Amino acid sequence: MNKVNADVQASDQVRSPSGFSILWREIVRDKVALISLILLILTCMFVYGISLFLDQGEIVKVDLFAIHEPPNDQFILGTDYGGRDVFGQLIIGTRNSLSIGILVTLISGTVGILLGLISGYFGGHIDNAAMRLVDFFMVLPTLMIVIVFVTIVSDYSIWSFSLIMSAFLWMGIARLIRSKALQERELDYVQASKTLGSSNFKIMFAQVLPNLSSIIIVTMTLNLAANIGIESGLSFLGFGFPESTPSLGTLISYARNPQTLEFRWWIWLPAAILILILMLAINNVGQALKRATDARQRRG
Amino acid sequence: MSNKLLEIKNLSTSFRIGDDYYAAVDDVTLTLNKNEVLGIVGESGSGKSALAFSIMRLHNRAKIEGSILLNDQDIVDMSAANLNKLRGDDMAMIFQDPLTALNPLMEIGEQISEALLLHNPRMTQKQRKQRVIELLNLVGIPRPEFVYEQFPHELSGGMRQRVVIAIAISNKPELLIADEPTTALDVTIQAQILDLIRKLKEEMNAGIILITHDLGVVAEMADRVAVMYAGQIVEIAEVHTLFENPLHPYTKSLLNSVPTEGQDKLHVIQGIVPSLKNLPRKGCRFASRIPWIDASVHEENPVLHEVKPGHFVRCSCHTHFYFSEESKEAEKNGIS
Amino acid sequence: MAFLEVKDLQIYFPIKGGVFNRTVGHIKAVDGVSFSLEQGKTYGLVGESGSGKSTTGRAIIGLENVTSGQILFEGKDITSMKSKTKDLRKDIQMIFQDPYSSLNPKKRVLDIIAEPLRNFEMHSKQEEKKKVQDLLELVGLSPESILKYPHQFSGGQRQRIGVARALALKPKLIIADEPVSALDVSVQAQVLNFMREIQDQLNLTYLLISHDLGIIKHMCDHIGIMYKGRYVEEGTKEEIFTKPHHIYSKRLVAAIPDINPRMREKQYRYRQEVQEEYNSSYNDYFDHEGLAYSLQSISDTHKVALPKRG
Amino acid sequence: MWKFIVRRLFVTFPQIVILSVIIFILAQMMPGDALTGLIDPNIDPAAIEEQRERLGLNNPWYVQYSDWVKGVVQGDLGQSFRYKMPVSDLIEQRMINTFWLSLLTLIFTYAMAIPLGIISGRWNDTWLDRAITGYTYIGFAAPLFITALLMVWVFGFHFGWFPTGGSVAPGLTPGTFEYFISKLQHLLLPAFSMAVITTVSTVQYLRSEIIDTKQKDFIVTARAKGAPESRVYNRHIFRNSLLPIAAFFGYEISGLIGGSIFIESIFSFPGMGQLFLDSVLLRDYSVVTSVVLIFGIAAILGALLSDIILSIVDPRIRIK
Amino acid sequence: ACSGDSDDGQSEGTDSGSDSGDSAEADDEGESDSESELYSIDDFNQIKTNEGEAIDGGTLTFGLVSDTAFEGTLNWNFYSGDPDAQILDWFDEALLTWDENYVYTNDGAATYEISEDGHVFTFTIGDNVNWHDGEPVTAEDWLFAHEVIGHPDYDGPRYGSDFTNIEGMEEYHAGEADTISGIKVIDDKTLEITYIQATPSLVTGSIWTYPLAKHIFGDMEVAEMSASPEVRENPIGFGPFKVESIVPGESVTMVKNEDYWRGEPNLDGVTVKVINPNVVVQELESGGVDTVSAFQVDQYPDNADMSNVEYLGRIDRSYSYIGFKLGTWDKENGEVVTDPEAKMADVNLRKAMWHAVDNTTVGERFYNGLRWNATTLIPPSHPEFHDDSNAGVSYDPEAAKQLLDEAGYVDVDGDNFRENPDGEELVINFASMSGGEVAEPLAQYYIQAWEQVGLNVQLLDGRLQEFNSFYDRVGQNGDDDPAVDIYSAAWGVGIDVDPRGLYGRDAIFNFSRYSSDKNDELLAAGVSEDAFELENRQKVYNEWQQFMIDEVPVFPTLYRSELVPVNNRVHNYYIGDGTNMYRYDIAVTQEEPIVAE
Ligand SMILES: Nc1ncnc2c1ncn2[C@@H]1O[C@H](COP(=O)(O)OP(=O)(O)OP(=O)(O)O)[C@@H](O)[C@H]1O
Ligand SMILES: Nc1ncnc2c1ncn2[C@@H]1O[C@H](COP(=O)(O)OP(=O)(O)OP(=O)(O)O)[C@@H](O)[C@H]1O
Ligand SMILES: [Mg+2]
Ligand SMILES: [Mg+2]
Repeated sequence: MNKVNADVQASDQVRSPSGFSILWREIVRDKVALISLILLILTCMFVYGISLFLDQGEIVKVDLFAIHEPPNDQFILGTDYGGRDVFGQLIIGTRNSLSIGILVTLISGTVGILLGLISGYFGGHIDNAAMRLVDFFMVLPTLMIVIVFVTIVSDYSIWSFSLIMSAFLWMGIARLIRSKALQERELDYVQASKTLGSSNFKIMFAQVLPNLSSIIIVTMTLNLAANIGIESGLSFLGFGFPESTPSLGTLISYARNPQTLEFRWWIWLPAAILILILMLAINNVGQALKRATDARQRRG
Repeated sequence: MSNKLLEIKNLSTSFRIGDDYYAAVDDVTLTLNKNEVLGIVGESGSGKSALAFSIMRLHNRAKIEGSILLNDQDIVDMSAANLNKLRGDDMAMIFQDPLTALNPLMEIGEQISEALLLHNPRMTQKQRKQRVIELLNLVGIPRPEFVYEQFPHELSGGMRQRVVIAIAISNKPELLIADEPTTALDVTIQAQILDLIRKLKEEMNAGIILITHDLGVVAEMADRVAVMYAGQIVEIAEVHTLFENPLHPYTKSLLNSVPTEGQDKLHVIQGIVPSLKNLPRKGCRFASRIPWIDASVHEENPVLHEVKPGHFVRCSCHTHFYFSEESKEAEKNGIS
Repeated sequence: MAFLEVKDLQIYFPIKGGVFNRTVGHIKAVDGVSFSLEQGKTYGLVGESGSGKSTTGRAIIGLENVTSGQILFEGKDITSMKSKTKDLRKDIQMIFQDPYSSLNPKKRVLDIIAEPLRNFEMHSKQEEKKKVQDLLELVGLSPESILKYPHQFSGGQRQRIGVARALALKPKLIIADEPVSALDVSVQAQVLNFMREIQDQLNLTYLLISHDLGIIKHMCDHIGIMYKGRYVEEGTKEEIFTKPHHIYSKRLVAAIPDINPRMREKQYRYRQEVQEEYNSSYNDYFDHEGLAYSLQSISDTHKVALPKRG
Repeated sequence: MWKFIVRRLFVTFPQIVILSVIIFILAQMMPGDALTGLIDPNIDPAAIEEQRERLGLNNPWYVQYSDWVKGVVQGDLGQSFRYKMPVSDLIEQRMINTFWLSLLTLIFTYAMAIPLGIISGRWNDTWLDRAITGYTYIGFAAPLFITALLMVWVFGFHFGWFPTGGSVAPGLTPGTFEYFISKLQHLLLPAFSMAVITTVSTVQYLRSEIIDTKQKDFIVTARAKGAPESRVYNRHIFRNSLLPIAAFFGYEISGLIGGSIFIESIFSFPGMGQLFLDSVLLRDYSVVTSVVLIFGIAAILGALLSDIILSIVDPRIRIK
Repeated sequence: ACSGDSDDGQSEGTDSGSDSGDSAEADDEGESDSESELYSIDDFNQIKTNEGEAIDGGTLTFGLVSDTAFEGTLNWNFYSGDPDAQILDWFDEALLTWDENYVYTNDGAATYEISEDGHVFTFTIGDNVNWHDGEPVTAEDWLFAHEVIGHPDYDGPRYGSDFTNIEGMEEYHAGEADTISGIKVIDDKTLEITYIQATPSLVTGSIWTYPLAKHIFGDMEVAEMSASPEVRENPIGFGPFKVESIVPGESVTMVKNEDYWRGEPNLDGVTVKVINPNVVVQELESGGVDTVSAFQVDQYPDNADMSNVEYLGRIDRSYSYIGFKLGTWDKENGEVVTDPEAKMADVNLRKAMWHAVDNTTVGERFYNGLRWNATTLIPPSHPEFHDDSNAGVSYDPEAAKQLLDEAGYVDVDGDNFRENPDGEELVINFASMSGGEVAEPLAQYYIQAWEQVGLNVQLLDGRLQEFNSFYDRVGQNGDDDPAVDIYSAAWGVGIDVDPRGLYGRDAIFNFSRYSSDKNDELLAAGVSEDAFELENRQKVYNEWQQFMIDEVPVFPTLYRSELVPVNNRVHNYYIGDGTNMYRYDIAVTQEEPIVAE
């Protein structure tokens, strides 16, 4: 008995607290979310993979002799009013819309997380100032600024578009992270780190941030769902991408034309359904993740 | 017989974890008489609250087996409507955390008078208010008229706990369950609250189940004490007997780990309370924490034995129990 | 020269209000507290919730801004944040109340205990691991635990990890703010025993903050009792527990439940008496704001807050 | 209470000033101006230039801005170039329409969201709840404009139940009962289309709020009092869950503003959203700046309103 | 009036991929689906065929197609937007009417005589021409309109060369004179205007023929007129209908003007309501409107068989074109400066680019033949001046290649794109306006077509330009963006054919910045006194049309048609000019519009 005996195996359900495995388990348990995730991964692989072999220039090539073809052997999803292959546009459009969604989510997420973290961690005047900034951005007329941007910026690309959209979408996550950081900084482990001589910077990023990781993953996922459709509204108002950069929004907004809406479903409906499915799938995954982070709602 | 208020027989309460049910309260049998305080002690997670909630039938997703007879009425099979008549009237409960037990958006007065309203529908508004003020006075809240219109967050912890008590006693329950009523409070306030409960007991002639992990509180309040470990009652006895002549190794260890005068080294129980999921379902559940006692002395499926009148102990391992000096040595060695 | 000396410490928190959210008043969390610690001894700080115990402790280690007063550690002024040099910071460490929240759940034990080492000392990965394992052994945990996460430990074990972390820099003074109040009695015993053991081994000085007089009595050599940010009484353990002088101290001592059920009635009566005394002599011990007076020595070691005589 | 409002307004005021500067600069950055549209060889470019000078369109933005501010301070929002009428009159006309549209949308939103959220939250994880959450997911994913277009198609043209454009039938005298009914008829479909989408977030919020509240300790207290389930829900859970929704109310305004641009343009509904879009396209600056300013103020006031509502209904942060 | 016209047509008419790609003739058979028909504007009437018996009274609903609210500046002297003009047409009219060649006739509310030298016009207003309030329309009112428009405070867009051509107008406008010396009121109903320059343009639309009711506006400040309730809420005119009520921006209800000078209108009233372009077809089908102000030709093929309407059609006074930037605008002197060094300065390059595009196919495929290949810069809407015999430049990519080869534009580095004669890379930046639905594929098509002949044309900034920035960059303020090499746009031609406003040396709207002495000469000749003689003028303009084909500063791409569906219950409806039909003739056969089957 001459042994340190205190070290007991606490429990058999030893699981890594990384959060990731909890998230993963929740998804696997939730059939809908699992199917959604598989669907998403397949879509992404398909869309990004196949678009490597597609020639965007060829797809958006106008063909006067193939205008408004309904789906047939040559054009699986028919053609649009420029005689362009809708299926090809759908693939590239999905890729572009996904890229925009991901970019916007990442950019706005990064800004939001940084500001929220700093604001929540330091609190006080910094927090006050940051929150006023958030308030202010909330009331900015997003649409107008985007419209101005579209008209004055000559390089209207996926990148610049994502940047400008991100400028108006970081506030939500900043608020969330801030409130979590405010809670987190009251926890003793943060105080402990201070007494152990860690710098604020270190504490914020090495200590606090990992503890917010699951909530960040969840919100980013849900944001991604929202951001995929973000340019469709602008396309509808006529401020979307040029047609040479197909996107789901561009395809859907063809439905603006009553003739297209009524008689030529193949142009807009697949895109509309695809965006719906994508958003639902991402949302399903996000909701499952959300349940995972909220112990009380966890299934099983 | 007529003195018997509550009779619990072979009560098991199981929670669903994953695909299986695990018993947080396992085969508990006990009785409570009128005008008696039964203390229940045990470590965190030993199933004290689960037991209390079972008696009140407040679990929403637990499987309850066995019988709970309150005045010979079985609560386990009771319909929701009948249960609602009992709750808050014949039996009432004081909760552990006064900070969260009150509705933050409801006036104090309203929360107390709700309990009255539910069981005395014929009382007029005015009568109710009067009774609430009386109750607030009774639990020692100064300026009750003023507090009546306050909200929970405007009161201190001690005050809130008094409000919770006022709610519990509003209909003069025969059975009062107090689940760690003072854990969240300062010593001085704890003393006041305990005084209050004692006073109320005398006034109401109620049976009280007092759940706590503070042995001092039990020593001051209880007539009889039940010690719980891992969902089971391991020892029940009259309070003096238990404190002076504890039998179960767990009870002994508990008593020994309280800092008392002249004690240089406190006793330590090795290991930790096993979690619900990996409870040994067979054999003495405390066995793993006294490794120096030979396994053979533990019973296969221990039951409560009445060793003396009114003194019950589970598992006969207590007859072989001694505090392990070796283990203390081991700890020292570990350090050096 | 005292080991640690706190002189007339005041810590105020602003109350914001008014149209412009200006500071309209102050919470006097700590209001003129003075005491000193001897090396190798344990000093207990008791008082009811909100009396300023934690704030005092946190001010010493530098988690709270000091409004006025002085904190001297081995004769050096460490009152302001800036004056806390690296070495000084190493000398004072803290054990936190909640073993669950004081360890970062996302970090492995190795990272948790190595955090101070990484901040103050340069070690190779190997050295660092060795040091951490040594520390784990010191607190009675198996060295293999370094790759585990905090939630894989019980409360008592976690508290030991917290202590190991505090010990990593070989501090001289440890501030223990309610180190066991979140733990079960049996686990409490484990931690308290262990704290005493390492104190002897490493010649540590403790500032033990608790509202559990049982623990204070068990652990401390000197005790200070706080009430609403002020000291009401200070003395050795014996003085405080056997001859409490201030009415508040008496009340506090009387409120401790007795573990012996036979003493029940006696204890109850004693408490009643103290309560009566408290009610009748309240004005003798507290000023018009309900605050304690400043301390007067009644013996070498025993001081009580009483109105100035004469 | 008043102190609180005053303080908020003090914070708000600079926000509005900065907002106005930003939109003014932005308006100036846009290519073209109100006169760009007059591409007509019969119109003398010199005459246009003359007008431009007269309207001050050639001044640097800060001069125009200060002129504009001078006007605004005197309650004069300027003159719409396109409509040849004071912006304030124009906005007044449009604002009334948008106000009713928003109000009806809000009513629809809450009339749908509260029952759905309550059902979904109370009986969570039942098939009914799944159906409702399914709807919220789809509503979340479906672009507003597609929903609205389909609504017009189905209910406007296919069934012919509702008028599909404008705010009132032509030729009716304001003030008469027919006028009122006609107005209402014209509002129903756009308001409903928008509400179908705006409901979603409220339902989701309410649902999780109820699920959250269900687990609170004070609910156990209520049950322990002997309160039947119905009372537990009605008096405790719903009441506590609806409060945050009440506070949400003010923030809805920002959402309504964004949505109105789509809805009004699809339903040819002459409101602020349509006015905004037209004015941007036609560079009617005085209107653009005024509309955006009003949007901004509405959003700010909405946020303020939310804070105030919350501080009134929630005793924990009640401000005396 | 001419106006910048965004290419707002949409392409809906489909042609399925017929056999080979180069056939200019449409192929009606093959794998084509039902919508592949080709149409011709010649098959449409300008006047509605009447079926059934008209009833007395009834009201007509006129759909004003617009995605914005109408401005509500309901007076000819102040309006600026087309929607307002559409409304004005119903209740107010010009004093002079014109025939199908846009020459003023004498069967309007007023008649005119021209002096020998062509400088002095004498107008006589009919005796029974009265304002809606019963006051007579007087010469004084006509003068007043001129005085208001010429007033320095006037805030409408009308003041321009038509007015400065009146004697004494500039002095009056500058504030140097209190009256306009060139306008004399002879008596109540007679007005005399003296013009500085006598040109044939005067009788084709260069006279201001809209009086302003002085008894109403007389006491008003000029600056306040356009915003006054008399313009916005209770507008007045002397047309066949009177405004009864207005829902701002949405609808106008009108009742008949029993006192109308031509006689009592057949209809009891007219309702004009704004309808969104997206719902035009549905409104027509459901009888929500009887007719509309505009109907996009690309919607026609899908709805050609709508049972309850008849389509009226005519040739539109507009054409699309592609312009080449050949110089800049000199703001100082207000004239075009042509730069012989410009990127597009080589006429062969320009002509090759014309050869390279197949406008016939574009018209057939995108517009089902309702837009068609344009040959010259005077569209067939002006039959007197459009040179039918001139075939323009035909689609001939081989010729294009040859021209380029000869001009030295050859591919030297093997990237399939030609370099310029100096061997430098040639990238041509193409500005095209967004707005029209088909705009983008159309621009794309042109780029592809040019690529076929080896020219590297890139869309400016890689996308279409929004209306305002397009015109800004093309140079409507005189600041030409050097990044633009070529651009595509459209012009609406005024009722006066005179092209000086678009191609003159001093026209800021001469966006190509082309100028030459010969051009100046021809344009001047077109409006000289000689040109009063129709044949002379025709000769000059035929020569000019050919000259522009040779020089190619711009080349026309498509001519356009206008279609208007009208409910079958409507009688006597007409579109265009010179039909000898008037709005008071319009009648209906039943109370409610006929609904589509
Ligand atoms: N709703 C529940 N679902 C699953 N397990 C539960 C539930 N409630 C309690 N348990 C488990 O049942 C066991 C007993 O819990 P209980 O709350 O009764 O302990 P306790 O003795 O009251 O502890 P404490 O002193 O901490 O209050 C614990 O292991 C706990 O995790
Ligand atoms: N950051 C802060 N801002 C404002 N007030 C504070 C802050 N920290 C502490 N206080 C106040 O200071 C007083 C003293 O608090 P402190 O935490 O030191 O008390 P304590 O004696 O440790 O109590 P406990 O036993 O509850 O831990 C309390 O009234 C508390 O509300
Ligand atoms: Mg418990
Ligand atoms: Mg504390």
